[in-house]
Amino acid sequence: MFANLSRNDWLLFLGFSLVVLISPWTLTPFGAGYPALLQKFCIFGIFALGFNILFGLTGYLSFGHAAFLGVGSYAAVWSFKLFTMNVVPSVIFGIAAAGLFAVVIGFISLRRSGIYFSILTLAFAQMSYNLAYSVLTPITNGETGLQLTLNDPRIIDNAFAAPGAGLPQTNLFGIDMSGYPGFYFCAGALIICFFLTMRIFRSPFGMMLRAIKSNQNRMRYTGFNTKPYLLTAFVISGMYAGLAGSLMAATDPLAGAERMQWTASGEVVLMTILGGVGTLVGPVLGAGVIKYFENIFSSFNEGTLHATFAFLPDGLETVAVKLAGLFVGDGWHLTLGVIFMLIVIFLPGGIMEGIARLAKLAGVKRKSSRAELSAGSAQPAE
Amino acid sequence: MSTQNMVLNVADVSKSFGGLKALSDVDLQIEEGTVHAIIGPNGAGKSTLLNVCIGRITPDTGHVIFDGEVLDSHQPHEINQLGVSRVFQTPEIFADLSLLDNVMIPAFARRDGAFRFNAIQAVSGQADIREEAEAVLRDVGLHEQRHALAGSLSRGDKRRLEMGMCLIQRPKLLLLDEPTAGMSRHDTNMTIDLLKRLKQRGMTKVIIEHDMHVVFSLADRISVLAQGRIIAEGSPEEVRADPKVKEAYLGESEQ
Amino acid sequence: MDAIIIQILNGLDKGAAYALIALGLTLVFGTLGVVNFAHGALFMLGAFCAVSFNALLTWPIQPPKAEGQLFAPKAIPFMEHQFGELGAAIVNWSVPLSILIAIPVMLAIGLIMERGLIRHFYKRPHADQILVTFGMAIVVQEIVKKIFGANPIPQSAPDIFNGTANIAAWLGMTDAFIVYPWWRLIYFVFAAAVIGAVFAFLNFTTYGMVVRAGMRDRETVGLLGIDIEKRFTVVFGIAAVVAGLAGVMYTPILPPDYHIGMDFLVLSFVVVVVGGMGSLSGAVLAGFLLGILQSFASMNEVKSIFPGIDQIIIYLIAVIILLTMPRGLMGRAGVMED
Amino acid sequence: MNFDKMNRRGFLTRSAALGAGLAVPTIFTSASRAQDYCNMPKGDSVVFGFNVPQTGAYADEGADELRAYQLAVKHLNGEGDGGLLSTFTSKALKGSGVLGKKVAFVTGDTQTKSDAARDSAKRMIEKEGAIMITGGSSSGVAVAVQGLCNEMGIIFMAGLTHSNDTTGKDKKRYGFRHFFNAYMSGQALGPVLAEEYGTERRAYHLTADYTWGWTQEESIINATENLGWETVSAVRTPLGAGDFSQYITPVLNSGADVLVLNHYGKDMVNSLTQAVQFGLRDKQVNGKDFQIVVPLFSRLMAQGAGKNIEGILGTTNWNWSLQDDASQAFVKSFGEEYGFPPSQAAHTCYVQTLLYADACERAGTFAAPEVIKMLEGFEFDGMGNGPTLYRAEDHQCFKKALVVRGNDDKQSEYDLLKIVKEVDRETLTYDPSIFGGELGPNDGKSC
Repeated sequence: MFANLSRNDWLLFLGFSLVVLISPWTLTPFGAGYPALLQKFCIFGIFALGFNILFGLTGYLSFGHAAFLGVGSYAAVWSFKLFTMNVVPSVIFGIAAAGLFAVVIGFISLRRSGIYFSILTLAFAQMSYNLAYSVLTPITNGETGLQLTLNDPRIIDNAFAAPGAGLPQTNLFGIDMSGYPGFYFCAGALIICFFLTMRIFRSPFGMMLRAIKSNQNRMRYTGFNTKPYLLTAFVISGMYAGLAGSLMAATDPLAGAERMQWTASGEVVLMTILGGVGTLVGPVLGAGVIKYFENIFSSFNEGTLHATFAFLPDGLETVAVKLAGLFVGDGWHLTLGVIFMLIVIFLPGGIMEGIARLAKLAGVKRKSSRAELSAGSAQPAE
Repeated sequence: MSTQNMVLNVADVSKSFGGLKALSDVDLQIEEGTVHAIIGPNGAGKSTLLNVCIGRITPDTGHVIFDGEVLDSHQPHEINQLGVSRVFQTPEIFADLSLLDNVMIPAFARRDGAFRFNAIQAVSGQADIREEAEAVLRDVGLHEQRHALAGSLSRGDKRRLEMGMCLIQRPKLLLLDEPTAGMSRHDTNMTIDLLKRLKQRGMTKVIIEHDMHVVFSLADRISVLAQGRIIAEGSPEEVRADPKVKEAYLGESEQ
Repeated sequence: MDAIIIQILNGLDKGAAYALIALGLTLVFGTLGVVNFAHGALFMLGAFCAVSFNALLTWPIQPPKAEGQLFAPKAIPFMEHQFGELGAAIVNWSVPLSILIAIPVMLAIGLIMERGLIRHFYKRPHADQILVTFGMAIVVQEIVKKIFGANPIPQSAPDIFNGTANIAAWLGMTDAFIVYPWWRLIYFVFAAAVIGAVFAFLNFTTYGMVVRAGMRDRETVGLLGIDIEKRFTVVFGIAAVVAGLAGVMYTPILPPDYHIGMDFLVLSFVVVVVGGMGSLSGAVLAGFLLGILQSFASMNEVKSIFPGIDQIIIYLIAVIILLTMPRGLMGRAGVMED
Repeated sequence: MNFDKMNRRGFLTRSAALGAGLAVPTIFTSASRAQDYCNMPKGDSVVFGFNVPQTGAYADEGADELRAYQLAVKHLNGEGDGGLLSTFTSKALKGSGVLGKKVAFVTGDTQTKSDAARDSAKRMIEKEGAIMITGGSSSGVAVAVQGLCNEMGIIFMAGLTHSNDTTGKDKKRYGFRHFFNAYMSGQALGPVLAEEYGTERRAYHLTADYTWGWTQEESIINATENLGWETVSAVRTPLGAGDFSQYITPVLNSGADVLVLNHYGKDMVNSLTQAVQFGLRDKQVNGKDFQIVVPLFSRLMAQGAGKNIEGILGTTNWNWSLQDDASQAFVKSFGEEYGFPPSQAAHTCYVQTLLYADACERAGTFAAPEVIKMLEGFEFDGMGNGPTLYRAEDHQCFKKALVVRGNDDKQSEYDLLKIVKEVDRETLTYDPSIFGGELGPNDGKSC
């Protein structure tokens, strides 16, 4: 399993792991060095990595991937409620539930391709969301979201120890999963997922998926049954989403229906395109950028802006605060919109293309990044 | 002819599109190890015939029997796995992938079958398949460019690449739909050489071609299709002498 | 029985609204091959044409604040202040009148959008088109939010259209009670007229016929020496106007806010795809179909059998249609299938 | 504009200003454990976290909440005219900050989504060292954030949340609500409905299909059926349906003579507008004029519904037209600061901030367990709602509520609601056990 990776891939993998593991220190100057956001970086990184296995490799654009994330979350929280606060079973349940759900939806949706496939996945996700919000409230707790309560059975935990007074914490064999330990758990999962994704990208299976994206007809006349390939990719990427969902529950034991809404599915599409479709690292970068903006830009308020521009003369300061105020705080959506437009207009290959261009400018010809890019193929599919 | 060495047997196949009868009661036997050319004017139904053979189109009536197996309800990939490969009129290749990948992919189909979830190994570790692919690329004269993207090739090169993709599968039956159309004279001659070399390896081929130079330098047998019917069949000499053929086809094309 | 007739009526009305929104989307997709996620934003801009026009007409003339009063007293609308009764009447008719403003404004917005942005994305993958138009939709939306706030801004229909029409009387049913709001009937007629006009334009004018030919085969038409690009620009402008007008006329039904376009976006895509990508008549048909089925699914009798069916009916129908008809109701093969 | 630079500078300056020593990750060193309690303020300032919807449907309400918070911080720090500090019966606060520390604040965007709200609350707690979180404009978000704060040992002072669950089945030791709830709306509104519309009415409910909608539907049905009303039907509508016409048409022939809209926000604006369009208010059924009731009102929503809301009955927690000294003082200082009157959301958020600060001052510490003790069972007045009790059993405030009517004779742009009745606290008080739930232990937590 560990054989056959090229030296460049090992370097990429080790570099990636290192960057993830030291991110609490490196991201602190940017205001992102706190556990909740770092956890989100990892979780959405996993979500986007998985989405990219489907979209980046096969070109099938699912517009309902958030449904799997939601199912993973619900399954994980139910595991906390019914069995144990240990995160390992909950993660397993989350992945399994999302995987099963993906088998069903994938089997039906993959009967169509192109935009018809997209709309089918969208329809299933929206149905899941609407039902979770209303009729399925006994399972999902509707708008409030599924939460832990004091009188949950938790049969495994309660078999070994008397329940404490308050709500228990999620844990990994005794280590609390909030704060930095939670981040390192997610980071571990992200690194494993990255490794698996890299294996898939470099494997014959990944090659077949790329070939399907390039010319599905040729694949059929070349003797491949493309349906199981597509379904496998769909289910794998659904399981990644399920893992991401269960990690969300592990670090913060709540599952809300809005995780399944179309906007959430749209978000992962945007993360992937922003980072670079079909590239290995791109989707993780895209996820990071979007989550960073959501959390950091929205937190700016007039007070912080005034502090920021305090060095300017009074009149200028007011103007600067007014201008910047358009883009931060409640205007962070505007910034996001502008960034989407700029990236698509000037960097169609996403952030990874930007990096590649910079590398070229600097005259650095790193083989790995070139291989990375060509593997991704510069053209995102429809 | 005995039925044992009959690779492909097209029996009474008819196909209509709307009111248009593309094939009517076509009977065609392809003998093992031969090069069988199908010629005929535009719109005679040649491509439809090939489409029926690879399962792209289901015939209205009649059957296609390949290697003793009736293909009626077979999916295209199943037919290919039985040993039928096709070169299309407009090249069907993986434009976003390298030439090497283009040729390795069909090799995987031959080795691993229609589906195998092989995410454990790395492509780079498959030395045998890679070597074979490089050999095929040398065969079709594209080894130099093996790392280029297939989409960047000239039309003639794309067609040769597609031929390589079919060859690596070592099919029992290779269908070629106008393999030299739009090629320069030089490319055409290279292609003829390639096909001649293949002939020595004993692969059965069905070839649709307009270029009579190509047809007569390669074919063992020729069938002439006009308006969805086979109007003549025989050795090149017999066909060349057939007055019906002259009337329907050769006459106009040899002007 | 009464209930069913009302729901059919209601479904037609809803369907007209869906069809009108989907029409513009399909027009752009069919001609330019562009998946326009900013279409909802165009609808929203149309609605805000009505809002701005009304705001201009009712520009407050502030009576002086009395001593010791904390907040200014109720302002008098500009038109009323200046022109008395007539002014008040114009204010009253501001929604239909703003159509006159919306047509040139939306046309201009459409042309600028096509020339400035969309044009550069014809050859780009659909994913890029989606991202860039989505980004633009967000930007437009946020700008509107900055100007008008996030709260819905109510617009009223002219007074004579308030209240309901007695449909039962029209149908000669004496003991039935079937009423329907006047403004919704007008919306239905308006939508039908706009849809009819677009079809007539495409089918009966030479200009339109060239565009339609171009939808099928752009290159050939281009070879004939016709500047098809220019016509497509015009078509985009028309699509923007159609979306905008749909928005203007919808304001008395749904008080518009900056987010109203996004709320319609997903729905209109479902309508377009169910109709079949690139088919104008399919979009209209799907609009009516989904509108009527949605109305029926919301009936208490239906909901008591299938709880929650009204929440998912649109998507459920979409799934069923796409699984039984590979390209929607009237889609052509090969459009956006790869 | 160089975001990177700006961003970085912003953080450097801010963390310097706050003196919060959280810049270095505290993974294994467990610096937080060394503290007595979570986010114990160091230096001379204490940080409050204001978590309000800045994007999405409730953005305007959120903006108003934020204004109120900023005003509250000013008053706590001794700037401005002091607002309600002068009328508040507890005189612990002196306008010199809280416990001698200047109040600073950080803000977050809930987007009216549970996940996003918890994310931003976590950010404020973990990174920016907020000692208390407050805000919100929906019950789902309030319950979600309250749960989070309870886990982290941070006090949550709920903003606008009206569901019975917030201080009922989902109540938490660390969560406190000043706003009234659906049960109180029912109790307050019932008698007025009987008085105005009689006791023989047939009601048809349209209910937003989520938890808040259901609790309100239940509360109003209970209250009206006790009066002798009959409930014809209660129909659930999808959240954010936009066009409610298919739900309104069945009302026409149902034989009902009252329509109760258990909707809030945009849904309320839309369903009310459309119900009026369908001629419901001009209708006569069973020999009576058809009526529409909207149990939960807010001035901002009334603005969105325009003329349609005129004459319609509902309830609110507070309205700026109240004439008592406290309300007048608040309206004056808010109005002078911003040029328009505060909404009920702004009022409840302002009051919550003061109540929290006051409890800290009286406790003599920011340690949550002590502050909770001070808030539980706290009896006060002078905040605009008359004598008020923070009940210990469920952390719900008991005070008077207002029955209001959409105003058809506006004196100003903001004069949208007319007070029909001020319902006293005794009428609204209920047994805490009817909604179940458990507060959980009052144990100190160290983040």
